[in-house]
Formats: sequence, C-alpha cells, structure tokens
Amino acid sequence: MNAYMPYILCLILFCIGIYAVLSKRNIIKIILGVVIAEYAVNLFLILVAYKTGGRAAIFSATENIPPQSMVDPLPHALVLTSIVIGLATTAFMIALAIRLYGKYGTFDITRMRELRG
Amino acid sequence: MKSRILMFVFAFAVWCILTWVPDVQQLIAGGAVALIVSVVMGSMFVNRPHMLFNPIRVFYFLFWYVPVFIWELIRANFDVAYRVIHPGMPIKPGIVRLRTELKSDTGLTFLANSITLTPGTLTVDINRDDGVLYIHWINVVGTDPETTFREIGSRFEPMLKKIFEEDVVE
Amino acid sequence: MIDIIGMVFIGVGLSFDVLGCLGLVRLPDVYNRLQAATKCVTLGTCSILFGTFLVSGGFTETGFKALIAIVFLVLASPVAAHAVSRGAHRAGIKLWDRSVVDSYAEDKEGEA
Amino acid sequence: MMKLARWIAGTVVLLGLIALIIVLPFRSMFFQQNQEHIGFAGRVVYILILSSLMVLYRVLKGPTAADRIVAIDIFGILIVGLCAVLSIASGRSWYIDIGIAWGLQSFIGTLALSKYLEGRSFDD
Amino acid sequence: MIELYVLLGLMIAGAIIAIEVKNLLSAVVAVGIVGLGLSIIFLLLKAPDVALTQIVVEIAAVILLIRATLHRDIALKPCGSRPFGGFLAILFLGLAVLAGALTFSGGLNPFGSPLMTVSEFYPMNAVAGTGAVNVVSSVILDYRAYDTLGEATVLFTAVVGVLTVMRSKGKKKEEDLQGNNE
Amino acid sequence: MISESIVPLFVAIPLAGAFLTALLKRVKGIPDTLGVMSSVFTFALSVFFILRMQAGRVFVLNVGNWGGFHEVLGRIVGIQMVVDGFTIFMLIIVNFVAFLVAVYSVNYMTRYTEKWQFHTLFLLMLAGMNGVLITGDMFNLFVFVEIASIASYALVAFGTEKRELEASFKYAVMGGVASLLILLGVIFLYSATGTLNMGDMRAILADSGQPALIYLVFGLLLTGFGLKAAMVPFHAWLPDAHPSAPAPISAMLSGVLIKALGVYAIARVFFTVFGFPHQVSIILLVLAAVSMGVGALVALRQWDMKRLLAYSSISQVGYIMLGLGIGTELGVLGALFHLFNHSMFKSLLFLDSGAVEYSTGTRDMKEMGGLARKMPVTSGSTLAGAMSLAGIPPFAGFWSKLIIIIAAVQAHHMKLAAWAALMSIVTIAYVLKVTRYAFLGEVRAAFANIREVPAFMRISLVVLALVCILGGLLLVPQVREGFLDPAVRVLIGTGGM
Amino acid sequence: MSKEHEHGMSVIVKTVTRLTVGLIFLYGMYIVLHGHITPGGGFAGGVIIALSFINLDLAFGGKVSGKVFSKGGTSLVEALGAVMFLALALMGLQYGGFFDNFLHPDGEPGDLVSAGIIPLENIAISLKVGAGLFGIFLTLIVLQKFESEKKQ
Amino acid sequence: MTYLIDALKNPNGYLATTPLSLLCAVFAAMFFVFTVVYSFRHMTGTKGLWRYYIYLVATFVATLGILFSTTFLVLLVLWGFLGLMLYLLINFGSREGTPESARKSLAIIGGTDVLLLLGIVLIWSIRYGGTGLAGFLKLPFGGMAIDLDTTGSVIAYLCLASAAFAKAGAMPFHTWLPDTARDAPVPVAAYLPASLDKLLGIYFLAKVTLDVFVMTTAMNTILMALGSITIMAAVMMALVQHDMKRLLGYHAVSQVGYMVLGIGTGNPVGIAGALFHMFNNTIYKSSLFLAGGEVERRTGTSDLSRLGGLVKAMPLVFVAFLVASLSISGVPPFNGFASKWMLYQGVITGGGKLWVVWLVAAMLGSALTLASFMKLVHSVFLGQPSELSRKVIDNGEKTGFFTLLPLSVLSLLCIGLGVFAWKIPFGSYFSPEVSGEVFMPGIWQSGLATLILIAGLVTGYLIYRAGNLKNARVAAPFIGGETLADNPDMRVSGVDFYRTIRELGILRGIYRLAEKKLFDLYEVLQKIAAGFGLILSFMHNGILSRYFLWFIIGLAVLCIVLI
Repeated sequence: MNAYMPYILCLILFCIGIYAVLSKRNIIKIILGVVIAEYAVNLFLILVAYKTGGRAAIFSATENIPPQSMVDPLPHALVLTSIVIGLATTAFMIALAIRLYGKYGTFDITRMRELRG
Repeated sequence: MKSRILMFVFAFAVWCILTWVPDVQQLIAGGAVALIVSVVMGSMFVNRPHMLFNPIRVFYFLFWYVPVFIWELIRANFDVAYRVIHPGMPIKPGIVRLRTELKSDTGLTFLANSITLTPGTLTVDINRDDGVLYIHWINVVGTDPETTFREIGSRFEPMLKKIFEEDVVE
Repeated sequence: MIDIIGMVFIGVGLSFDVLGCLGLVRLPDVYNRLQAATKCVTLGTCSILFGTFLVSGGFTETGFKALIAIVFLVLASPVAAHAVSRGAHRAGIKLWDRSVVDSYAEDKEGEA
Repeated sequence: MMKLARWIAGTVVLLGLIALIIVLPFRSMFFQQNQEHIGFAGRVVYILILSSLMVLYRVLKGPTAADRIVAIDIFGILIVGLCAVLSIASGRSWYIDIGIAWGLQSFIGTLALSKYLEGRSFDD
Repeated sequence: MIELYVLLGLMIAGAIIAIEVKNLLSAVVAVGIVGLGLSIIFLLLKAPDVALTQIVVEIAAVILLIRATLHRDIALKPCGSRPFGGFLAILFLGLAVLAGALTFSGGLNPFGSPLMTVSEFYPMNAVAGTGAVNVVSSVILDYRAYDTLGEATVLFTAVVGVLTVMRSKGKKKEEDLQGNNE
Repeated sequence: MISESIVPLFVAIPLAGAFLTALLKRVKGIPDTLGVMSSVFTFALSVFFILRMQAGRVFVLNVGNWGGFHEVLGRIVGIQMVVDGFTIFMLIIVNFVAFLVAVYSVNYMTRYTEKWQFHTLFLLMLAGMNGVLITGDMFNLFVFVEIASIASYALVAFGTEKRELEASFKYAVMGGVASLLILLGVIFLYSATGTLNMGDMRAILADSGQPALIYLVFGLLLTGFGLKAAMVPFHAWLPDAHPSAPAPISAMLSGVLIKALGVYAIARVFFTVFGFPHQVSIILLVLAAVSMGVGALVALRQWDMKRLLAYSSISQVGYIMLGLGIGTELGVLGALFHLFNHSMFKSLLFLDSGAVEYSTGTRDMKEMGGLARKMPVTSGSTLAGAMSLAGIPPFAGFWSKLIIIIAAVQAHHMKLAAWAALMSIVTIAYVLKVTRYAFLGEVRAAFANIREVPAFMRISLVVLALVCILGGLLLVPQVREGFLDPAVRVLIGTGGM
Repeated sequence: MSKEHEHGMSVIVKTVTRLTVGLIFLYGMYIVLHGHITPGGGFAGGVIIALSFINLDLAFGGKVSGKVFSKGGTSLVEALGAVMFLALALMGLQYGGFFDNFLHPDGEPGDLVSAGIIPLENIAISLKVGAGLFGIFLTLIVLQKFESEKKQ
Repeated sequence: MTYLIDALKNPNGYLATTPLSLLCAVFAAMFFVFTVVYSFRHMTGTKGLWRYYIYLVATFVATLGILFSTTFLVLLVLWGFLGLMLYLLINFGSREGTPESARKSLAIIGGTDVLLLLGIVLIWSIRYGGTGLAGFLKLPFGGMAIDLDTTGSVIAYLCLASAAFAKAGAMPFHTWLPDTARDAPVPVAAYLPASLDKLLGIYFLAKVTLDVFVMTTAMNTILMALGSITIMAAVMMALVQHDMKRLLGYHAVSQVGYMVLGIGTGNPVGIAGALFHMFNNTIYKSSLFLAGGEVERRTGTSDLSRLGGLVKAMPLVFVAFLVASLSISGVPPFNGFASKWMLYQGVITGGGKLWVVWLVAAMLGSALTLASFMKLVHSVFLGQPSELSRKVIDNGEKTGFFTLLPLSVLSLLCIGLGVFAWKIPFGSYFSPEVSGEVFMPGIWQSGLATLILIAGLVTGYLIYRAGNLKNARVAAPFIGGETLADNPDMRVSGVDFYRTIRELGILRGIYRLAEKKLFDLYEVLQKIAAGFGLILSFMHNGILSRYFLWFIIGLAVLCIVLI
C-alpha cells in the first residue's frame, strides 16, 4: 500500500477540487476548485513518471549521466501541455466570471439561473 | 538614450554572468538580447544616468554604504531573532514619522530599503512631497522627529545623501 | 576548507530562515510579522545563496547565478514588504491593539 | 524566573528539532546516494520544509488576507534557498535558474497582491 | 519519501483552506500556496522543466484570479455552500478513495517504478536524434511537437476567447445596422 | 505517398486561417474570405481523400518522421496521424457542415461586433475537430479536444449577453472537469501500457490481458467523452449552451462538435483501443435509452425554438449511442448513418432558427406564426429538416432510425427497440410543434414587414435541405461501399488501424 | 492622498521596478533561448516576459506600460508567433514531413546553436505566450475601467 | 445483397397487382380525378396552388405504390410519405385551427407509422431474423401466415393494425379525423381522410389479417369490439356536433367501425362486406364532403346554426347530398345498405358468442346515423333560410360544372352499386381475394328490391299528384306568435335536435369526459408526456451545482458498476 500512498493523496486532492465545484456557491470558488483538480491531475502525471533514484532528464556537459538513470521524460512533456491548457481554461473562466459579475451583480451561482427548464 | 546604453551594458553583463564560460555564440546572442532589452525597456532604467558615471559615488556606494548595510542587516536579524524566540516577546510596535531631506527617487528608495532591512523598522509608506517616511517600528522609543531621526535615519541618510544627492553637477 | 565555510553559511542561513518563519507564526499582527519574516528570511536566504556560491567553487556558473539572486533578493524583498504593509494599512488592517502609536493613520485622517 | 525557564526550554526544543533532523538517518529518495553533499542537502530540505509548514500555519490561521500574502511572499523567498541547495546537491547549475525565476515571479506576485490589497485596479 | 508526504499534506491543507476560507483573496493566496507546493514537488521529483513552468503559470494564474475578485468589499463578503454539499463530498471522497485503492492494487505501477516502454527511447536517442540536451525539450518540441502546436493553439484560443468575452457589446443595435447598410 | 504527407493540412489549413485572420483582422473582407476559403479547402481535401480511399486502405503519417524506429523499438515514439474509413467519414461531415456554416455566417454575423474573432474561433474549433479526427495518439486526442472545447466555450458567449455568459460558464466548468477526467484516464492508460499510440495500446492490451485498472479508465473516459457527447446524465450543459451561441455556432455545436468530440472519441477509444468490451456496451445502451427519453420529453415542453432543438440533440445522440452500443455491423451502420443525418438536419434546423431570429428578432415560438408566407425558403428547408428529424419516410432520418431499430431487434434488444420507437413518436410531436407554431398560421402584425434572409444564408439552407431529402441515397450500394461501409468496417474490426 | 499616488504604486516600488524589470525581461529571454539546454523553454520564458510587462503595469500604471507594449501590439505579436510556429511545422513538409527537424545536423549538442528548429520553435512560442498572456491581462483590465464608468 | 435501387431498375421485384388492389387503384384514380376537377373551382385564390396539385399527384402516386407494393419496405416508405402529404395538404386550409389539426393528424399518423415500422421489424425478426439487412429490404408483404401465438407476433399484429386504424380513422386512433375534416380544405378532406386513407387503411388491415397473420378468436373479438365501439362512439359524437364538416368527420370514423367489424368477423362474408363497405363508404363520403364543401364555399361557413334552407340555392347539390346521406344511413336501395347487410350476415355467422352485441351495435349505429343525417339535412338544406342563406339565395350563383360533375357521378355510383351490388363487385373482384367460399344466408336481392322501391316511389308520386296538395295554405312561419322574418333569432335550426341525449344519465358523463378530450389518445398521451417533461424540466433548474452533481453521481455510478 505504501507504494501507492502518493497516488491516493493525489486523488484526495483531486476530490477536494471536485468538492469545491460541487458544493460552493461562489463562482470564484468554483474556478479555484477546477484549478485545484487540475493541479492534482498534473501531479499525478509526474508521480507516474518518477523513478526511484532517477535523475532529471537533462544531459550535462560536465558530468556523464547514463540515460537509463533518467526519469520518464514523456509525462513531463505531457504535463507541460496540460499546464498550459489549464492556464488557458482558467483565464477564460476568469473572464467569464468578471463579466458575469458585471451582469448579475453577484458571484452566487445559485442566482444565475436564467436558463432553466 | 544614455539610459538605453546603460541598460544595454547592464543587460549584456548580466547575460554574460548568466551564461558563464562565455563562447562566441552566447556573446552574439547576448548582444542581440541586450539590444532588445534596451530597446524595449531601456528608456526607464535610470533617471539620471550621469550619476552612475561618477566613480566617487560608486566607490562610496560599494565601500561605505554596502558594508554598513550588511552589518546592520546582520544586527537586525539577531535583534529579530531575539524578539521572536523570547517568550515574553519584548515588542512595543507603532508607526512613526521620519522626516528626510532626500529628494531623489533612488535615494529615497535606498533609504527605505535600508530602513526595512535594519533593526526593528519597516517602511510602510512614503510621502515625497513632505519628505516624510512612515515607519513601522517594532520597539518605539519616541515619536518626536529628533528621536526617530536619531534612532532610524541617522545611520543611512547622510551617506545616501552623499552618494545620490549632494553637489549635484548638472 | 571553503566548502566547510560555505556549509556554515548555509547552516546559519537555515537557522535564520527557521527563526523568520517562527516570527511569522508568533508575532501578533501583520506588520510585526513582516518585520520578522522579511529580515530573517531575506538574510537567511542570502546566506544560503552565498554558501552556495562558496561551495560551488566561487565564480562558476552556479556561483554567478547565486550572486545575481542575492542582488535581486536584497533589492526586491524589502520592496515587497513595503508594498504589503502599505497595502495592508490602506486595506484598513488595524495594528496590534497594544501598539503605541499610529502616526500614519493620523496623517491619513488629516488628509481626508 | 519562569520566563527565563520557558525561554530556555523553547530554544532547546527548537534547536533540538533542528539537530534531530540533521542527525537522524532519514533516507531521502530524492537524491543520488553517490553525491558528496547529499546527506547534508537532504536535511536542509527537511528544515526548509519545516519552515514552510510554519508558513502554511500562517496561511491556515492568518486572520487577514494580508497575513496570507506575507506568508506566500516568504514562502517564495524560502524556495530560492531550497533551489540553491538542490543545485549544489546535484551539481546542476540550472536548479538555481529555477530559484532566480522563483524569486522574480514571487516578487511580481506579491506586488500584484498588495496592489490589490490597496484596493486599486492593476493599471492605475 | 517523507518530504513528499509532507508536501502533499501541505497541498491538501492549502486546498482545504482555499475552499473553506471566507475571504476570496485569502482563498486565492491559498491556491497560490498549493501551486507553489506543487512546484516544489515537481522539483523534488526531478521535473525541473515542469517546476519552472508551474511557478510562472502559478503566478500568472494568481494575478488573473485576483483580478477576478474585483473589489475588496466583495471579497470580504461571506459565501456559503449549498446544503448537503459536505455530506455528499465526504461520501464521494470515500468512494473515490475506495475505488482508487481497489484499482491501484491491480494495474498501476508502484510509485517509483514506472513502466517505461516508449520512454526508454527518448533519453537514449534524444541527443543523437534531435540535438537537444534537454530531453524533455526534445520531446515536446520534436518528438511530440504536434502536441505543442496544439498547446500553443489552446492558448491562442483562450486569448481570442477572452477578447471575445470581454467585448462590452456583443450584438449590434438596430441603428448600427442601419448605419452599416447606408 | 503524397496522400500521406498532406494529411496534416486538415489541421494546418484552418489553423493558418485562424492565425492569419487574427493577423490581418483590420483588412476589410479578410476574415470572411479566410473563413470560407479555409473550410472550402478542408472540404475539398476530405473529398480528395474519399476519392483516394479504397477498401480497407489506411493512410498513416508519422509526424516529424519519427516512425522510422518502429522496427527497432516495436513501438511508435512520435505522434501518428491516421486516416481510415471512419476518420474520413467524419471528416466529410465536419468539413461539409463547417463549409456551409462559414458561408452562412458571412451574412449572419454582420449582426455581431468584431467579426474576425468569430471567424478565428470558428476556424480554431474546426482545426480542433479535424485534429481529433485524424490523430492516432491518445494525448493528442485530448489536446485537440481541448482546442475545440475552449473555442466552443468562447463561441457560446459570443453575444456577451447575460444568458450567453451564464451558459458559457456552466459549459466551461463542466467541460473543464470532463477534460480533466479524460486526461486522468489517458494517464492511467499510459501508466498501464507505457505508450500513447492507440494502435500500440491495443496491441499491448490484447497481449497482456486487461488489468483491473482498465475498468476505472472506462469509467473516466466514458464520463469525460460522454459529457462532450451530451449523454444523460452528463448533458446538462447542452440545453443552455447550444441555444445561447449564434446560430451558425449552434449548428456547428449540435451538428458536429458533440459528435466529433463525443461520439467519435467514444467510438474510437472503445472500439479501436479496447475492442468494445461487453460492460461498455451495456452502459452505452442504458445511457442511450435514458438520453433518448429525457431529451425528447423535455423538448416537448420548450417554447424557445433553439432550446427545443438542443434537447432534441440529446435525444438523437441517444439514438446514435444506441446503435453503437448494440455493436453489431447493422447497429454501427445505423449509428453512423444516423450521425450523418443528425449532423445535416440539426445543422439545418439551427441555421433555420437563426434565419428566423435574423428576420424576426425572436426565438420564442409563442410570438411567431405564419412565417411560411414571409420566408418560403426558410420554412421549406425547416420542413425538410424537421421531417428528417421526425423520421418521416422519404427523408434521410427515417432510414437511419429504421436501421437502428432493425439492429436493436436483431440483437434481441426488443425493449430498447420499442423504447426507441416510442421516443420517435415523441420526436414527431415536438418537431411538429416547431413547424406549427413558427411557420404555420396567421402572420403576426409585428412581422408584417419581414423579409427572407440574404443570399448566402439561403444557399446554405437549400444545400442542407437537399441533403436531408436525398440522404437516404447513401444506402445505395455504390455510394455505401465508398462512404459508410469503410467506417463500419473500421469499427467492427474487419479493417482500419 | 498626495498627487504622486495617482498612477502606479509608491516611489519605492517604481524605482526598484525600473531597476529590475529589465532583468526580468532578460531572464525570460534567457530561459527561452536556453530551452533546449536547461529547463524551461518557450512557454515558461514567455510567461516570464509577460510577467515583466505586467510588473511594469503594476508599478507604473497602464499609461506607461501601454507605451511600451500596447494592446493592439500584443495581438499582432501573438498571431505572428503562432504563424511562425505553424510555418516552421509546414516548412518541414518540404524536407520530408510535418514537423520535420530540418535544421538538425547543425551545431554540437549543448551549444546555443544546436538542436535544429527547437530553439526557433521556442522563440515562436515565447512570442505567442508572452504577448498572449499580457494581452489577456490588458483585456481584463480595460473592462474594469468600463465597469466602473458604468457604475458612476 | 440487393438494394433499394433494384426496385427502381426492376419494378417486378417490388410491385405487383392483385384484383383487389387494382379495384382500389381504380377507385383511387377516380377520386383523384374528381378532386382535381372539383379543385379547379373550389381552390381558386389559394396561394401556392402549383404545390397543391403537385402534392395531389404525389399522393396519388404513393397510393398506387402502396396498393401495388409486394414488400413491406416500399409500403412503409410510401405509407409515411402519405402521412406527410396529408400534413402538407391540410395546411392549405385557412381556418384558425388548421395548423393544430395538421399537427395532430401527422402526429398520430406518423406515430403509428413508427409502430408500423416496429411491427414490420418484429415480423422480420420472427420470420426472417437471420437474413440481415438484405432480408429486411426484401421482406415480402403477404403470404407468411404467422401464428399469433407468441407475444412478439401479437405485438407485431397490434402494431400493424394500429397503423391501419390510424390511417383509416378507427378508434382509438381516430381523433385526427374530425379535426382534419373541419380544418382542411374540402377537396382535401374528401380526397384523403374520406377516400384514400380509408381505402388504404382497410386494404392494409384486410391484407395483414388475411395474408400475413393467422387470426385467432381472441384477436377477432378484439377487432370486433373495437369496430363496435367505433361505430357507436363516433356516431354518438356525430349526433351532437354543431359543425357540418366535423359531423361528417365523425361519420367517417363511424363507418370505419363497420369495416373493422367486418374484418374482425373472420368469415368470408364479413370480410367481403367490409371491403365492399369500404368502397361504398369512399363513394358516399366523398360525395358528402364535396357537397358540403360547395355549401361552405358559397356561404363561407360550416356552422350549422348559421345555415338552413339552402335547398333553394343549390337544389342539385341537395339531391346529391340526400342520396349520399341515405346511402350512408343504410337505406335500402343505395349501396350502403348492400354492404351493411353483408356485414350483418357476417357478424351473425362469425361473431362468436357475442354476436348479438356486435349486431346490435352495428344496427343501432346505422339508425343513429340516419338520425344524425336527418338533423344535418334539415339544418343545412331544409327549414327556414337563415340570414346567411338568404344572402346566398339572393346572390343567385349557379353551381358550377366542375362541382356538379363529381357529385353526379358519385351519386349515380351510390345508386348503381346499390342496385347491382351482387353483380359487379363480387363476381369480379372480391371472390378471388377472399379465401374461402362466400356463403350468404338470406342474400339481399338488390335488383328486385330496387324495382319494388321504385314502384313504391312512383306510387307515392302519383298519390301526391292526385291529392289536392297545391291548395295547401302557404304562410309565413310563426314561432311563439311572431313571424320569423321579423325575428331571425327565433328560427328553428336543426342544431339542437339531439340535445336531449346529452342530458341522459350515463351518456351525460361520457359526453362531458369526451369534451375534456379524455378519450382522445393523442391528447392523453400528450398530457402524460408533458407531465414527465414537466418533472424533468423542473429538474433542470439552472443551478450549476445541481448539474454537476448529476455528472459526479454518474461518474461514481459508472465506476462502481465497472469495478
């Protein structure tokens, strides 16, 4: 179980984010929830990539680093992309939140229910 | 323009330091980068470029201000450490005024920074028109201008005045 | 030898960091915390960086970068502290109730 | 007298904690065992994390937003030190690059937060 | 290992603060702490590229988030939860952890020993294949450059999207249309 | 060889169009021209590919030439682009609708400010969808799903009115979380197989047996893509988002986006990578049944024309999923055919609703009436689309529903077939509501002076209406062998990747 | 409040920003150009560049930063970066495929000029990201003005 | 695999004729011609007339296609197409309720089309399940003999029957018919609901019952019960209508009951009678509609209370209307009687234990039909002219040739088929179609009877001439001491003839429920669906958290189910 503990903690972080989206009424909190969930997913990727005693995947001019000792570089590349996507989503949602505040005069999601039925 | 040139030099120097063990590629790239930096950001680097060309001021700065500053910094840390660890927390905080005669931006800035990093004081705000700095003092000795100047300002103001302001030749 | 000195610098820096953080925890209001934290942590980190400079063998790649970091920190961290304290005061955050004097608030009221 | 005793006790506990961290043979899985400064650096990491826990306490407790901003500022500066230590521990100079970047960004972030705290818009 | 747990705990605590604290600015700051803690974990897990990106993105996100909270007076207003939210959350959390625990024991590799099928290729051949010393860089900009094109496009989309959303007037009024026709 | 090397143009052309539109936004006429030209080119490209497509042929491109190591390592190290029968089928649909929508919006979008942003986002969305379709890599799929999604979030809010922003926010939050779930699923898959290439994944999973983890992956991916496909209970964003967008975008969203991002992705992942496990089949069937019911019943109560159509999309996606969930050759054929038809008639109906809104300024069917006299083209094309949606015989929609029901009966899902038939009746009811209240009856006094919509809009409407009427011809053997059958064969595993 | 506070933050912040903003900008470019040698790359560097402009904006207010980098300029540069990246990808078509690293044989690994088109791609991305993020920032700010005007 | 396109290349594979279908086609052609001819005058001034004629032609072609189709697929397609055409044609009406009626009729017909589809698919799966899509495309219409012994086959039969019922307008799918009859243009009402749809519906029902399935007693009983209910209920509704066209519409429903009843008997006489009744019904119902349409065109209304005394304005139309009325009421010399008589015989022989019930229902229905037509004829043509009628009479417009041509031909057919009932239709057409020997106890000798009747009529006329009736006093009618000319309100209209039956005990309750449309399957189903829709749309309450909760619960359930 110990070997899976980081994953489970990471999952808990993800759940906290989801919880925020689920139960908070303030739209900023909802955005924060999405952001936290995003962090959790990114973290998960990096956790998956880690190799015990591994070294960062950069070769050095001064030191000879065996390629076998490097951690998995592919998830790192994926995380970079995923971080950017997260930033893009966040920025967009913030813009929406600002406009919504201007239109509705509140951050309360339960009062933004013109579309229903 | 002078500011831009200074910026170029500064940026080039920083680039060289960052990419130590310089080789030709790095230097060429550095030149280009420094050029871009100086074009884009250089106009506001320094307000009065000539000050930096005055060797005496630079000398004063490096060999008078800096050692005093470091000494005060270390002293400040021990002071704070003492207050933090002491179970009774011997503090008597408050915000006081400090009158200053410095006028230039750089001088005021260095004064404020110095005050912040020296024992028991923290610059909260600055009013340039009246020459007043508002200082948060962790252990207020007195609120009258003389006391505050003696306790806070006297260490740095004269030398900063010398470095940044006195006998301005323009 | 120089490594040992560097280590010592790093150790001292670490102690100051811890003390600064302790101050952050213990002191009563935001201005006092700023005092403690800014001073101690700045010096502590600068010390660590200087230790790094020494350990990494002086003017090498790492050493130079450490120096740049020191310069930047010394310039920036008091400014940050100043900005925060000013913002806090303007945001209406009161001083500790056992504070002695608040000339700044007086002057602001006078202006207003 | 009591005061002095508490003072001494507090100091001893703190120093003891630091000493314990330095002395205890924690095995850090994040550093190569063949590195020279590794043991030392690993413990440095622990101490810095101890500091960051205190910072977190302030974030958790901080009655006002300003306290939390202070905490995040301090946190940023602490990490610069951590990066420096990692840099000498692993012998890679680019760790300190990250440290510098951290310092720069943390500064800007603090400025933004405190400007917001003043109650002014960003381009004002 | 222990520092990882400590940092993860720090992140979880920060996340809970961010969600439960009343003051929005504090919430944003707490999220900042979570992000910075995440960055440290990246650093310790030997992902320097990601750590660097995470820091800068974190600061950018925090700045944008502060912008979203608009005015101080609003930030200080309390904001409640929906009823039953807590109960559901705990239920869901339990379920998720259960599911995770059940699943991890059957299929996911233990922490610290990844299954490197394709990935072994990259460190071995990156320098010869692409000329980049930084393997991650070679992956994102050569082996998987197409992903990066997508990533850049996502950001571009977000920028245009923000521009779109922030237009003060989306639809033209009738009189404007008249003006256009003439 | 030339065919393979021009596969990236499916993504590159719309992207270049988008970037250039942003660059040259000041030049008058450029946004329109670039928007239409890009979609024309991609459509022409897809036609080119379908002409080159022989039975079972697959075009594979290794991006950056990183496929040469396949022999050495046994795995693909780079990203692959794969164009097989299913892909080309979807490409045709997407690009055809996009082309018509681009033409339509030349006139329609004059009502909005900052037209260049519309064209940029539209092209980005198109690029995203094309990217989703042609990629052969799991993570790349996710990235392009995100491009299309974010563009669609922005487009939903294009009018920046109160409700549009609200809808966009709901959509963005739910879509964002769904994307995270997809990403999580992709990570699990990666950690289990060590590769991201779909073909390799399938080979590894088939070789090594499926670990317990795979079921969690099923759940995550089904939820994530299910939200993009708007299956009940993940549908709630759709009835808000689709009506709020400008009409051309509603047409794109309902017509192709939910299919490219949702249905295509589900089909691709679960059929191609996982080999369509039994549990997934059952889940799809259940969700499909629920979707059909909920969408149709709620649509019956709507008075907002576009909202009604949006709910109807949920219901129709249920039909598609029903066909996929059955999983037999006939079921998949029906699903794909219905997918094609739904794209056409739903785009048409949304464009029609846009035309009505353009002329009358309202979407509330209670306020309309008698528009058939004033807008003959619009009403005629609406009738064609509506009848196709209702499944009235000579129209295309009838044939696909027929095949789906046949497939359900053949697979002994009698209850599902009956349910589908029942919901089809409800479909007729709500479709007739549109024609009855909007187009028939007496003309209101307020609309005495309205005119038919401009020429570019009419072109799109007429073309789509023709497709709706003649769509049944796709079942003719000669056409079917070139278009539908390859796609079906890819999914049921007798061809393709 | 005194007159000097009308734009930007206090004089201390302004002065330090003047001194350091160039450093930040330069550092961003350093990260970009060394993306293939050290950690970082186009994205991180681009964000740092954007943050340097944001810093300017924070300290001095919109007028000064607007002189340095206007909103119209941001969207132009951003689109330029995007086009550049795509052009690099499409140029590969001539040499053998989409995203073919056609400059690869030049340069020794570890040097600044190495790794073919990777540094160029980094530059393109940094242009895009820097301009894009700053554009977002500016856009979000402009509306705040608009809102406050409306309220008065 | 063979495909649809083969059908176009090789019609023999998909289309074939039988004597019955040929006869139906002849009738359809006749009605087509009449409708077109009638429309020349009636539809002038309508917008988009070219579309109107195109639809008419398309309808005709589709009808032929259905009649000749040998596969279910072709039938299904054209069947649905016909529903669409009906929808489009109804929309040429200009009444206020036209859109709603059009919607209702397409909803019911389209809905039952789907049931038809389901039924066909079920048949395919029962009989040809293993043949794949190709088997479905070539699924033959007829010649299967599927036993109604499994649930699937029963459902399949019910589905097919419901399609036939809806098309023909039998209960419980009849409700579109009265509305359509009221709101559609008259030629359309005469053409589709009254003629072609009847032809097709009953043709299809007969074919399915005889050729596709093997009936059981239970199913026969169900059919007969439905037929009886249809007869009674529809005619009761017709009695109380205030609108001429709507009244005719209910009669159209009622007559379908006879056909269903006849087919339900399951013995050859009954079925033959049903088919015969189908033809007769189309004839007189078209005639009624066309005549009624002429009335409406001239007066501009079909509200019975505003009509009256029109016999002076349009005597020839009156004659045609009267002939058709008597025919529909089953008065002896006319064709309606001939077929009804056969039906009664079929019920007696094949009605099972409950034959008395069916017989009583049928005969009572016939009587009530007569009663309601008395009302109709009285209130439209006879009685004192209303104000409106007086205007029409004063106008002095002649009934046009294009109107009279169809009416006269149809009236002649009514008489002719009644007189020569046994010779023409049976000998040539029904016998080959109806399996088994047609055995008729107590056959109606129509020719002889007609002779007797004519003799009677002639006698009556002679008596009339002989009597001194010319000397009868002619005076202005009085009501309650006032002349009618001064008090138009006091005029006795036929509208309220049967008001009293509404007040009768149980019937009163039933009528009230009927007015609330509780017997209208369409309305009831719509209400149920709307109820579900209400619940569901209430659940879409616009709050993001709720929606997200669904999302998360869905995820959790999926994960739990899968793991």
